[in-house]
Amino acid sequence: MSSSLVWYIREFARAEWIKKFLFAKTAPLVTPTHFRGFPEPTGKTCTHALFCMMACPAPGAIEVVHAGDGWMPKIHKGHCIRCGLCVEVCPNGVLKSGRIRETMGREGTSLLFSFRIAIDKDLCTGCGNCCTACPVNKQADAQMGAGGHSSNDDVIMRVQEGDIVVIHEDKCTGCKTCEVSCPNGAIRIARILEGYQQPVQEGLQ
Amino acid sequence: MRVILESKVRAKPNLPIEAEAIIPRNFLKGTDLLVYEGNKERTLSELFWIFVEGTAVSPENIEVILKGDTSRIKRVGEYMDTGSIVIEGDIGMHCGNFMSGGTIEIRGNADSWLGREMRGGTILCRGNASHYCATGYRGEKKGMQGGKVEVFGSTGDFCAEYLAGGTVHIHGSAGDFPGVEMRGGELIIEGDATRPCGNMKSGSCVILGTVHDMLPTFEKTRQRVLPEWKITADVYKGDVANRGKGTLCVRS
Amino acid sequence: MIIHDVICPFCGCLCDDLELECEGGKIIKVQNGCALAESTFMTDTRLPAPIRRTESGWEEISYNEAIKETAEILQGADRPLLYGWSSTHGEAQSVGVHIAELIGAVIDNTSTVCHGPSILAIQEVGHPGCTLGQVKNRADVIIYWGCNPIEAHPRHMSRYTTYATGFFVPDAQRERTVIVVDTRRTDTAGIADEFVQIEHGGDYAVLSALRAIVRGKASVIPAKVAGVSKEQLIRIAEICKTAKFGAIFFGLGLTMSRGKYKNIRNAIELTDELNRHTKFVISPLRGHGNVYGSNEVFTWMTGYPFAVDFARGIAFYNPGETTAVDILRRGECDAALIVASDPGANFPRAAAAHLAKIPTVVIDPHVNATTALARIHIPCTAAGIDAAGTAYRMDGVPIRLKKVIDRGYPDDAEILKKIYDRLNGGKGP
Amino acid sequence: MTEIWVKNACVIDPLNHINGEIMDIAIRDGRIVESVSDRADVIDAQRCLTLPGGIDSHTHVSGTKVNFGRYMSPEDMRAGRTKRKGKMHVTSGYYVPTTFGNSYRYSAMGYTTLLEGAMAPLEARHTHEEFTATPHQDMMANTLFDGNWAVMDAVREKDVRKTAAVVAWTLKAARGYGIKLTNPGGTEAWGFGEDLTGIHEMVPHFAVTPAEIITTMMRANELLKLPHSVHLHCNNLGKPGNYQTTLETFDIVPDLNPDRQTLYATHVQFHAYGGGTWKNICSKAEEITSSVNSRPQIVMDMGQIMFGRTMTMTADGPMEFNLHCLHHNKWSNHDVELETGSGIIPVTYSKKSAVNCIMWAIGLELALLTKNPYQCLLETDNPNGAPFVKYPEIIGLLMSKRYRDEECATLHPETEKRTSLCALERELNWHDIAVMTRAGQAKALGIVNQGKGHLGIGAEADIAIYPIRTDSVDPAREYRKVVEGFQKTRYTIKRGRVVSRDGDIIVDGANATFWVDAMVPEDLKMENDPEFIKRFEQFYTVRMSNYPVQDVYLPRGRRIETEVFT
Repeated sequence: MSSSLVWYIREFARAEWIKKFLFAKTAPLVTPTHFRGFPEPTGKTCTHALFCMMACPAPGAIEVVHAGDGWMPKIHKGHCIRCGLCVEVCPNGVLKSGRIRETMGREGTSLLFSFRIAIDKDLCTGCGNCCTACPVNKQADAQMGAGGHSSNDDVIMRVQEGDIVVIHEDKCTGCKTCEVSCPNGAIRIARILEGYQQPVQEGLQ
Repeated sequence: MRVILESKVRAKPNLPIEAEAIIPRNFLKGTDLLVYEGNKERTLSELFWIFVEGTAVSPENIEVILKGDTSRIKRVGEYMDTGSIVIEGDIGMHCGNFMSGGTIEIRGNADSWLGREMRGGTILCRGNASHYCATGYRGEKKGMQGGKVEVFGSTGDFCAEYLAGGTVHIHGSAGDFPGVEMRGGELIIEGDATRPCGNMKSGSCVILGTVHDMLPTFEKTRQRVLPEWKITADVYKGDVANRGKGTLCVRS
Repeated sequence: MIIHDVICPFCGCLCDDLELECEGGKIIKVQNGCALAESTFMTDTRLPAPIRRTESGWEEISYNEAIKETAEILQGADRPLLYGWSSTHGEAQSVGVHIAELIGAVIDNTSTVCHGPSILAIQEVGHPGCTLGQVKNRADVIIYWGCNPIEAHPRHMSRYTTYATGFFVPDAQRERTVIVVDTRRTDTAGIADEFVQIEHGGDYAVLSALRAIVRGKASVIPAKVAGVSKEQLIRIAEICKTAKFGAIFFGLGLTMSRGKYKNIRNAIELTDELNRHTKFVISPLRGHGNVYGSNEVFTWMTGYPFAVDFARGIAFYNPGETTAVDILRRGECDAALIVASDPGANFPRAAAAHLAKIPTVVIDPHVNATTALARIHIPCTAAGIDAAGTAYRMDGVPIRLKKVIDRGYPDDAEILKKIYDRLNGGKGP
Repeated sequence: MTEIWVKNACVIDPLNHINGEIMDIAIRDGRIVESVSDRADVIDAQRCLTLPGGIDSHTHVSGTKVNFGRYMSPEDMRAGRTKRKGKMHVTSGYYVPTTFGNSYRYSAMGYTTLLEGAMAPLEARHTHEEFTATPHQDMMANTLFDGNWAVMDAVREKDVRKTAAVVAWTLKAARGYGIKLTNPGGTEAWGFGEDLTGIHEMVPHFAVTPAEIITTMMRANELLKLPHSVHLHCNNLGKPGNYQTTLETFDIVPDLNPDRQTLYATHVQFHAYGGGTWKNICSKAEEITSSVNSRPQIVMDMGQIMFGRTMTMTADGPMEFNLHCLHHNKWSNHDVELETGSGIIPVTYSKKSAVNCIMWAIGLELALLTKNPYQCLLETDNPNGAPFVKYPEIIGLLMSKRYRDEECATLHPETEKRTSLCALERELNWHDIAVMTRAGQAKALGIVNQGKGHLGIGAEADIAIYPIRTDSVDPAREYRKVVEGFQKTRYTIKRGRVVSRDGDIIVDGANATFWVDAMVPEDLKMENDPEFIKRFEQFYTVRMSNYPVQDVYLPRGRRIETEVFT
């Protein structure tokens, strides 16, 4: 035991080894150009559209938080997988990462978000929790938010003939408040993310 | 004087009879009394064979004896203040309500509300008593306030609810919630009980049998030997949910 | 034709914002109503005329004949029972009370089988409550105890509590904490912030423990009470004490489980205790549309909310003795008039069986399980569909039910008045 | 055409300056006329005391909280039970009797007009339903505005016209009669379990003070030309030392109406306490009455308490909770969204309690120290101070120093030290009593021109004939006869029909309900105000169209229309 210990000390105390350890030169770390980095702010104003959060495939990686008077996305680096979807999906160009924005601008690509609201009529009891809780409904019709009576047709959905009927699916922001508030699991929001190409958009420059 | 009332066979035997008129004092002036059968007023003689033996000058010497099917007769002995009543069979509800003196002996079973809001006197029930034995009325703050109720069989639920004074002694078991809302008096249960003395304010309760589902809000204080029952008991104070200062003794 | 702000008469929520589309005396579309409202308005099947049971089956009879025979049955009875009243309007209920008074009957409503125990508890300790709008505008803690509003009162949470925007609670969903207490994981539990699962029959012990904790006597409480950990109880007590406005709603899980009215009493006393720290209210989730109205009408006319016995001319009340189920189970009553309810479906078997033995008359818009036990069934209007009248919401707010269509049936209040007139020798009340 | 000829009546009719004259009264079709034909029914009053029908300007007999008082007290229903008899329905209850019980007993005492003291507009329908089951009296309902959000918003904007518009809309919706403020602002604070401690404290979240609410409402009331004045239950009810709040409140009352008071302060007994705790509570009746004596713009009622069991019920929710914390009996509370609160607890006023004895004495002091009987009306705030069946005893106490002394001898010894009742020699006369129970009440309520409270030609024939001979009874000595006499009329005539004889009801009642339809200029109508509608639909739990009381609830409604203001 003691002999091996001595051997080790001798072996690693050699000047040659120490010199190599301290002065050896390797090439500096460079992020490859094709690599997507952590998203960074571009300085544009966040409108709290939350597309980034909804597109993000990694749980807990991005969150839109209060920043001064406005909002700002915050990246949690331990969770972020640097896929860049948040950068691509943001309608306002709030984030950048590597060459994503340049590429998108050059090639005229973007990501399009939409949501499908699926209601299982067998499970739905028409309690209206989803309609009342829905933040878009609350905005569109304060009365709806205050107790489920719709006074106009601007709401996403409302109770009709004992079931939920979707009127404006296009207005859905995918927050899933309705899903959470449904006691029977009768309502499901599906997120549909499509890539498409079109002539260069100004906002993305 | 002895008044024997033997119930006649009735066309509708399930109809309740309300007979608060049956108290010893009333027989001093004769047997011409009115009772209710369902929603109809009847004379006592329409419903009973009446036999009177001897005479009396004061009500305390009058003994009333009820025979036959008396299980549907309610309010016997209500507001009774003296004399005695003996019921040979079962008796209906509200026997001995508001009683303030005298003795009632029931040789059979008693229906609910035996001795409700009793003030004094003695009720002996040789059989079982149903629910709400020795209790109060809905909404009233005080139940039984004095006297003694002794049941040789078991009782139903809510025995001695709102007990405020006097003694209730159950030789058998009590159902759910005996002594609930108790605020005075003494309750003795020789058999078992479930959830005794919920929300009690004051008074004392002794249980010699097994207690099921003891409530969590009773504070165990000490052990004590109860010489009259020859047992050692755990003494609880409570109900602490209710600023209560009652005593509950349960066999250790 | 579209009728706005229609009141749904089905449950105690009495939602008053429905929109009905009617065409040619029929309702063709219901907007804003839950599934229960939808079926209330859309499936409305009735007998064409009164029917009487004969040796060989049913025969149709005229209204006059039915009324005459009903009056005769009631007139001759020694202990008639008038039961039901919860699904009709106050106007019919008050005629019912007058009949009971006139013939020395027992009159009882469906509280007997739902929130009767709550009433008994309220009679012992009172009722710190409020209208539902107070809860909507202020509450930040909501407790559902032994009830499943999702099934029984579907719109309760979206109209009055959890999800509705309130004046002081603009972001309702985030600002309100919802606690569900039950013996099983109900649908409602699925959307709760905190779910407390109690062993069967343990409600009383848990409520007592919570009261003791709120009073600063946590040291007395054992580590587990009826399956609930002491930690959770302390946490719940803390949520309640630090609430700005708390509301407890309870249902049959509390009223009809072991301990019955003592459970409610304990819950009310917990509310009382919490009011020494903050503002707290408690309310029963009343079932049938106008059951609370029957309590109100009975109370102002007789002094008692249900189970009133007029046998001796005066009004007497003692649940357990004068309640419909008990009277039937003991076989006391010898004639029954059932109005706007279905004891055949929800009474214990022994009680229902007695109804079949005695002459029973049903006055109800719909054929139901009680019809099978009855001698006569008289169809009538359905309050809130083809009859207008007063109903009381579960929180005591009176609302006028609307008549949305006319189907040509007589109002039950009219039928009852005619019965009364016959019983009273042709003189009105 | 029905005619009655009441002859040999000993009439006291203060509004027509008749004081004890023996005269005849002719009645045709419900009104008092000059003369009737010889076919008229004749009633010989045998020189007995004949007064206009009694009026109770502040009582609680109908509506949500009264009924809840009944609902929660089966034990009280065991008292006062009567069977169906002739035209009389079954009755139950002593301090919270059934509607028929209330109506029959008031009728037996000669009362023909009642004002329900507090009605929450949201639950007004309930009050009106009970009114139709209280058949022997004409009814009115004071409508609660103490915590009304729309009112508080308008007050904050210092907009009297808008305040008036909200009041007008709400009164019409509720079919109410006048403005009731119960612990103004305090009931809103109670929404979160708080209370206010003075009239200059801010109502949380609404940035108004009770003083602002009261003054703005008084101005709105007069702008709308409502028949009755603002009807106020002051802040800090039942707290030792509260007389200061009461005096501060009286100080801000302007004199705005030459025909009647500008403020009706109700149950002032509960607001006239000195000291700082229940231990050193004392009477401040002298301070209160000297304030009232110098301010003709204020009318108050006694709020007398009488010993025994009763039920307290008021919209003042926080006060009831405080009371509950002292009594530990049952407690009900019922807050009404956007409008008001309420609380109910049973109490027993006991002669063993110094506090209760002092309260009892204060009520009497108020009546005896107020110089003008038109300014202090006889009430118990039924059933808060005592059930109304105790009124005859109060009349006896006010008319007899000997009766008071005999009662005082049985009370807690502290009573004498902390009140001045024993030193008061005044004994009220028949005329004073007639004012305090009829003329003053009618004048305060503004119903004299509806034919109430007097027996002049054209008046409604509401008449009470008591079995009392004022020429032979000395009330100071024979107070028992006075008490008994006022308990049961020989005849109570309601709108020209004899409804009750010797305490028995002999006909079916046909009461009317008075309500005020206050006119506002077109541009101020709340039903056209988009902001008002929006707020309503969001924060109430009923739709605005389902809120107003439908006419069907007032089968004999009497609409009083006011003149539109500019």
